[in-house]
Amino acid sequence: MIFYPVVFALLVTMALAIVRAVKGPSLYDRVLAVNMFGTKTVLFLAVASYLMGRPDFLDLALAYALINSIGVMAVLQFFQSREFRRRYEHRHEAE
Amino acid sequence: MNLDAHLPILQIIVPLMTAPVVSLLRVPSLPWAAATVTSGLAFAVAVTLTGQVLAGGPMSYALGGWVPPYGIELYVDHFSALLLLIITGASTVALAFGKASLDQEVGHERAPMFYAAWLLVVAGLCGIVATGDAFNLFVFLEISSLATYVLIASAPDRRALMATFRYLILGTVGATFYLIGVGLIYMMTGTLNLADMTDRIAEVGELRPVLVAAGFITVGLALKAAMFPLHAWMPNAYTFAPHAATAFLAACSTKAAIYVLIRFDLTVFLPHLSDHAEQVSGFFIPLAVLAFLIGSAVAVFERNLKRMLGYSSVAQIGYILLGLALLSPLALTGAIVHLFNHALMKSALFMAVACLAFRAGSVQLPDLAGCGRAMPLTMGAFVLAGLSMIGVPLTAGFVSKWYLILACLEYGPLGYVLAGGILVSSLLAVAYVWKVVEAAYFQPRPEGARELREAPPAMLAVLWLVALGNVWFGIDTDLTLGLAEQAAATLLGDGS
Amino acid sequence: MTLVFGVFLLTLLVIVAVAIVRSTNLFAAVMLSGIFSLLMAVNFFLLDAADVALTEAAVGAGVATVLFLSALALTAEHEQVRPGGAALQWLPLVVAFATGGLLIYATFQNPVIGDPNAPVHQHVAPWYLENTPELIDIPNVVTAVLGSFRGFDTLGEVFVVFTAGIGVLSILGLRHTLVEMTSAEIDARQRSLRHHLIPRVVGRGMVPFILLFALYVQFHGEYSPGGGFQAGAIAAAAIILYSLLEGDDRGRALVPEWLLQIMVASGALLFGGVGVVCMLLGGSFLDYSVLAEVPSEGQHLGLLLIELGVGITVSGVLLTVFHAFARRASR
Amino acid sequence: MSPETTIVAALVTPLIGAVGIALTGRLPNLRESVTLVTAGVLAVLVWSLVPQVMAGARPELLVTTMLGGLSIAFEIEPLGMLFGALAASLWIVNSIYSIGYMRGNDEKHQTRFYVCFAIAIFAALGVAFAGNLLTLFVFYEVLTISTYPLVSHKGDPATVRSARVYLGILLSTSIGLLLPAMIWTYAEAGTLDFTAGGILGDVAGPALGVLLGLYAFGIGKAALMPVHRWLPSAMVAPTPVSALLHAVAVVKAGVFTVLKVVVYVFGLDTLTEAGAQQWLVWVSGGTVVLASLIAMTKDNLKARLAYSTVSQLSYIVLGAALATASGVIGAAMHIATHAAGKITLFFCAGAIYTALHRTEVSELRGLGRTMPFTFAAFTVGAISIIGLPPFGGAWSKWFLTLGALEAGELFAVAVLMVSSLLNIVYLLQIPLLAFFRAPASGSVPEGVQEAPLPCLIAIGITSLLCVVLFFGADPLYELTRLLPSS
Amino acid sequence: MGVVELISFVLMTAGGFCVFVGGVGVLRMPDLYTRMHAASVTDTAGLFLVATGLMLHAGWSLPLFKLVAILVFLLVTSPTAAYALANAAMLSGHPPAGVRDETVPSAGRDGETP
Amino acid sequence: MEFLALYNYWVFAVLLLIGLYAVVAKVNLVKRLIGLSIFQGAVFLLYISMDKVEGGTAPIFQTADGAGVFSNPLPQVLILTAIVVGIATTALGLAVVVRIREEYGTVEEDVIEDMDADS
Repeated sequence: MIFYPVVFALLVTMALAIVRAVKGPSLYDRVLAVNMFGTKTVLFLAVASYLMGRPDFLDLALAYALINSIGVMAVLQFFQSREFRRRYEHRHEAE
Repeated sequence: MNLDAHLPILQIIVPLMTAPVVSLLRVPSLPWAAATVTSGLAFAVAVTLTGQVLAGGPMSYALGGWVPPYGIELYVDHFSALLLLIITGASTVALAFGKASLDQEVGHERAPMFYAAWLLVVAGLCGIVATGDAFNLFVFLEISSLATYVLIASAPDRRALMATFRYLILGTVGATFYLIGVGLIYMMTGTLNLADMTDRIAEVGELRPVLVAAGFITVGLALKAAMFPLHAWMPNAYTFAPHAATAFLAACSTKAAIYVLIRFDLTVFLPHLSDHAEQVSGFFIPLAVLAFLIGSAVAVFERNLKRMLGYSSVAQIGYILLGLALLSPLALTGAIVHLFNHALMKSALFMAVACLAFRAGSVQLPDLAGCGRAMPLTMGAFVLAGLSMIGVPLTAGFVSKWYLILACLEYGPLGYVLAGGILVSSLLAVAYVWKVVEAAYFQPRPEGARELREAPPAMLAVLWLVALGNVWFGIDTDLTLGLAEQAAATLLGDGS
Repeated sequence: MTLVFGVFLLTLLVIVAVAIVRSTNLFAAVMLSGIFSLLMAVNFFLLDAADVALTEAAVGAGVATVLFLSALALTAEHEQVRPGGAALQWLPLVVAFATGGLLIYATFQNPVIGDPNAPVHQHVAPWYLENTPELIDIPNVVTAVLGSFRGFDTLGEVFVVFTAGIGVLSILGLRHTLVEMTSAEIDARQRSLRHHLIPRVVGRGMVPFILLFALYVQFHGEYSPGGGFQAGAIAAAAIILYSLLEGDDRGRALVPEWLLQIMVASGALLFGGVGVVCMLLGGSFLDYSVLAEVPSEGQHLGLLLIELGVGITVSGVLLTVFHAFARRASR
Repeated sequence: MSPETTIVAALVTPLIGAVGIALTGRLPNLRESVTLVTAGVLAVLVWSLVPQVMAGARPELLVTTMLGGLSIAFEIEPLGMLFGALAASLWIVNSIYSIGYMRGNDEKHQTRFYVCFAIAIFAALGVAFAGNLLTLFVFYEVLTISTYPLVSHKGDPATVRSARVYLGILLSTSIGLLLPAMIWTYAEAGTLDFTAGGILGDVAGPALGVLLGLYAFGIGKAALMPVHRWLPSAMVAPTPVSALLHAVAVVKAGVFTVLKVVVYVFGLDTLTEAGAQQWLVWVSGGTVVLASLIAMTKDNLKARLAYSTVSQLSYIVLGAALATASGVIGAAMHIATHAAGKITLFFCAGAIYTALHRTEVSELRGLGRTMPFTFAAFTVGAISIIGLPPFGGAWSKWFLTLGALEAGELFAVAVLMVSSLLNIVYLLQIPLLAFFRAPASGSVPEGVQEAPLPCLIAIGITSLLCVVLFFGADPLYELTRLLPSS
Repeated sequence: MGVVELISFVLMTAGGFCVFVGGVGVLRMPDLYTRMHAASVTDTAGLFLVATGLMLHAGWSLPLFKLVAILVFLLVTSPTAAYALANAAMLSGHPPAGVRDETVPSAGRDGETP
Repeated sequence: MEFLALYNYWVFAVLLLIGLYAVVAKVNLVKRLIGLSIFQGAVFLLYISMDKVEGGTAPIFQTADGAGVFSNPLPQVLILTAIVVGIATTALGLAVVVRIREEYGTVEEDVIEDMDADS
């Protein structure tokens, strides 16, 4: 029973993050929401593995904690290359 | 190690395991040589396997030593043996035929990947046919599909990319539908082994999930088989794929899906679902008729030779489905024989087109005007295979049509109409084959068109081998009909 | 209670799916589909499918997002909005609703979720649960089924991945479209995230841990969720992270392409090879029992080797694919 | 040589000839020699079989058996012998004529012409010797396809259009009607072999009528109205081809097939018992009269001859439809006699075109003195076709009338009478115009101006044949007499 | 319920509360940077509290180490991600709410108006 | 709670519907691939939903003899494979899309169709 409050809180927060991700308005808001959603997922997985009595499944939470960062880096790289492309296209249009 | 007992698995792993090796070969022409030899080896395995099946009945192979339904089982009977012959045979001849053509289109740089993908298509199709497990079938379906996309995308024309993409989307939707169907059946029966499924479905056959599953599997496979009206991906995929690859794919890629369709509908569903017979007939007969009428009609108006043949395939698939839908041994024999014969004629036709394209650089009919004089041997083979497609006696095409029409006449009043439909479609086939013949022989070369000469001897030799195969199997029908009759009898064994 | 959590999460899943389809910004759609995958993973976890959840998290949320973003960087970020284009299209809608409706119609005769008397739990599956301890002797039944009882499926799966790898290489790896760039731009481009100091330091620090974790997942897969596939994905993710931070060229220097291609092929060959060795030793294809004196030890050895093969091929292919996209971007 | 070997040799000879012609295409003289030699060899081979067949032998040759008892097989019975001998003999004559005509008109693609011709003869022989319906069908289609290049020889759009009509009607009727009829037959009888007395004994009357209809119209080459359209269309071909089409190979293959089907598939007794052929008498009779009437309206010489052919072919179908012994004998004889007559007429038309480039009947006024030989031969051919002695046509009409009387078909008798009258009007009109009308001023060339010598030789031979068929008709009668009794 | 359990319960509930607050903040705050602020601060706190609670629950065992690892990784990566995000947003010219800085070019270029 | 006992399957159907709609109706090629992955994801849910046993836990034994109630391992194995197939398809599809973009300069299907119609 001791896990229910935190589980509820996590679930609600996940929902809130999704609302933010859907609403935007900017791309960065979405990234923020995704990142936040990711950390909540890690926590939820961790708590849930105790809730279900299988603490050995913390592996999942660990795996995701590690992988989450890659997604964010990829996003960052994406922004950077997009900036680059814009500049490039801009220069070509100017010519 | 007793090789004979391992033949079913060898059939799959020979091409499958060679593919990674081929993908690493960097010496020009070596990938092609390796792929051709492997494919030939697979054909030899298929021939031996067929011999064994003919001699000793169906073969079963338990993978990992686990007894089905707990482990995966390979199951090769007459029907699958015939399909294995088609697949490995078509692959071998197309490879042996296509070196020059493929070098021209695919290039040396990409060759290792291309030939590896080719072998994967062979392995995937063999797997689909040989496996006795519903989910394993899905895995091989995906191997062959993905590899097919690679083959098509290797063509130089940019439209090949769009064709690949459409095929990829629709192919995946089809495969996923199949997966849903298998999931629902699994949910109701708890097994994935086809034979086991057949037994267990009897208890739950009337429940909705099973009925819906039957629908999903049928639609999914129909998509894969390019069955009218789900054929949209097919003409373009055939048109823009590398020519020799088209000769291979057209001969067997849709056949595997049809094989599975027949397997599922006749052995898994038919015996245990009441009304299934009526549903199959009611559903497939109109579609089959529309397929061969519309497919042939569109082909008549098509100026791109490859697309014309693509639509003709839509029509031919219609015949096969009709054979399935009539649900009689005679009709099924016709359908199964047509699987083989259609492979024979289409691969010859597409090879001839590949020869033309190799020299003329185009497959548009106006560009090919007058090619009959410059390339008499190529066009000769084309005409021979075209006659087979029309269904002229003494060619392979006649045998299957003969059976189909007899089955129609047997079917009752509606059958007469169906037989009429088949004849109309044959007439349309006359029209489009004739269009090519006329352009080739009776029209002058257009001004400024490329100078033509006969295709290289290596290509011609294989082309004529297959073209003459059309005559051979039109006359000596022991092998094809023998297998088909057995297969039809087994499939309908306890069904009708 | 888990049921309620499940219902809640599933509802979110539907909402996210609708949002993905409705969004005209493709970047947003990709971000949302990352969330979609995570929600999926959590649901799988709640439904007792730990291995699947791990895979979905590694693949769907990790690798797939990276791939989609790489592709987006090379294509276009926004869907074009046409006059009337945003409106629902009727024919596809009817098709989709017919399909969905049919399925919902079917569900009412489905066994209830969790019903222990459902046919799925009566046939075949109990056999695995009963016999795994004796025949394979490992705790993770999923791994046992995956590697041994249905090892042939897994072989097929490896070859699917292999096909995708050579396919992407064949489609993208050749015929580069060279873009003229000034040297400064190339520099700015190639250095990637290197001038972001904090991410770089943190990221570089994490790479070894991720790799370590990948090894753990690889070799501990018989005892806990995981196995070759997940390990391969995680290891690939580590290298991808390195490439993102240090630039694609350095990533390629770390794991050169010829090595990748050999990995791709050799993993698949290793798996198949084990099967063939089993045949040579007198068993059926993939019958690991013949690999050692004691059948269950043979099974252990076999599983270890094939999982290794899976891991090598998967990581090789994912990296190949990533590099194929990234190199396109850097030209 | 055993009969089997002879059959093989007879079938292969024209093919070898075709190859030889193709190889020697560069050297016209050699090429023509090859044609003539082949034709000669073939004629010898085929005629060598005649005595045996007349003696009652039925040489057989089984090439291969396919599915379900279907086979490719040959069997020579009197009717086939008659047709085969006819085709083989007339090929020689036609070749001689062709040489003159093609060179005289300086036609293009001569090699293709001779090759296709040889293949057409091969197909005609295949049809003649076929031992079952399937074999017959195969060669029937080969014949259609191999004659298409001949019909479309000229290659201009109008010609190609007409040639398409030719091909379209022949292929679509054969595949759309004949093939289903065959399949139906197979479904009922379980075989397609030609069997004395027929194989359809068990089929009910009305169905028999429908089946007969499928055959009658499916065999488009028999040109029964309304599927006769291809015949006038095919007139765009060079004249030797028209001669081949009308007299030797194509149309004869059609009526031959009808006759063969009636005798060996249905069986005369089966048909008469069921009365299923009654309607065919009316249709063919109607075609006879109607086609004659149309012929009268045609000014173009070849078109007139074409409709004449339509009409004459229906005599043969009529004879078959009467389903009496004399009717069948008459029909069979008419195949030969009409061949001789009609080939003469076409040769003449071609000769006129080669010499004077005239194609319309009205242009022939007063040309009798310019081309006396040609018009004399034309008169012979015309009278033979009308059916007056002392020419071959008299016998076939005699037996046809006899058959009509035997069958009690007064309608058929009336048709024969009326059509003979119409024949006189539209055929004899032409030599009359040529010989007895004053030429239109200035349009007649000075002196005698005949066609090239090979043409004249050919014309001479065929007109002679018309006479020979009257005085030496006994062998012909002996051969055809075997038919109804078989 | 033992003392450790109780403490664990309290910690986790507090963590849950932090997380929830963060969620509300992300939803309600006016612009990107304030949202980010809300998210990262509460995230870290919530994370810390929940993980500690779980650790207490776990006691000395393998899962404890896994929890530590999770905690450490998230503590490191989450701020990094926030930094990187803010950096990217700022560089590409995404303005904080209320700031109308003319030097920041093409404001709101990335913004989709909802 | 009874009515929720089939909720998973309904969600499966709805997701399938959404994915299928995106695949069929969308013109943007990347969007169609995203739709495709939703579509496939739905099927994963179908399989995984049926593996659950009330009161069971994931099929990884905690004791050597394998005592306890466990969910069904088989659908999980199947879906592991299916996920791999899905990502493979997606990767290949994206590669094709990137090439299409290079050749045509767009990834909107109707624009591409117009361009092909012209050529």
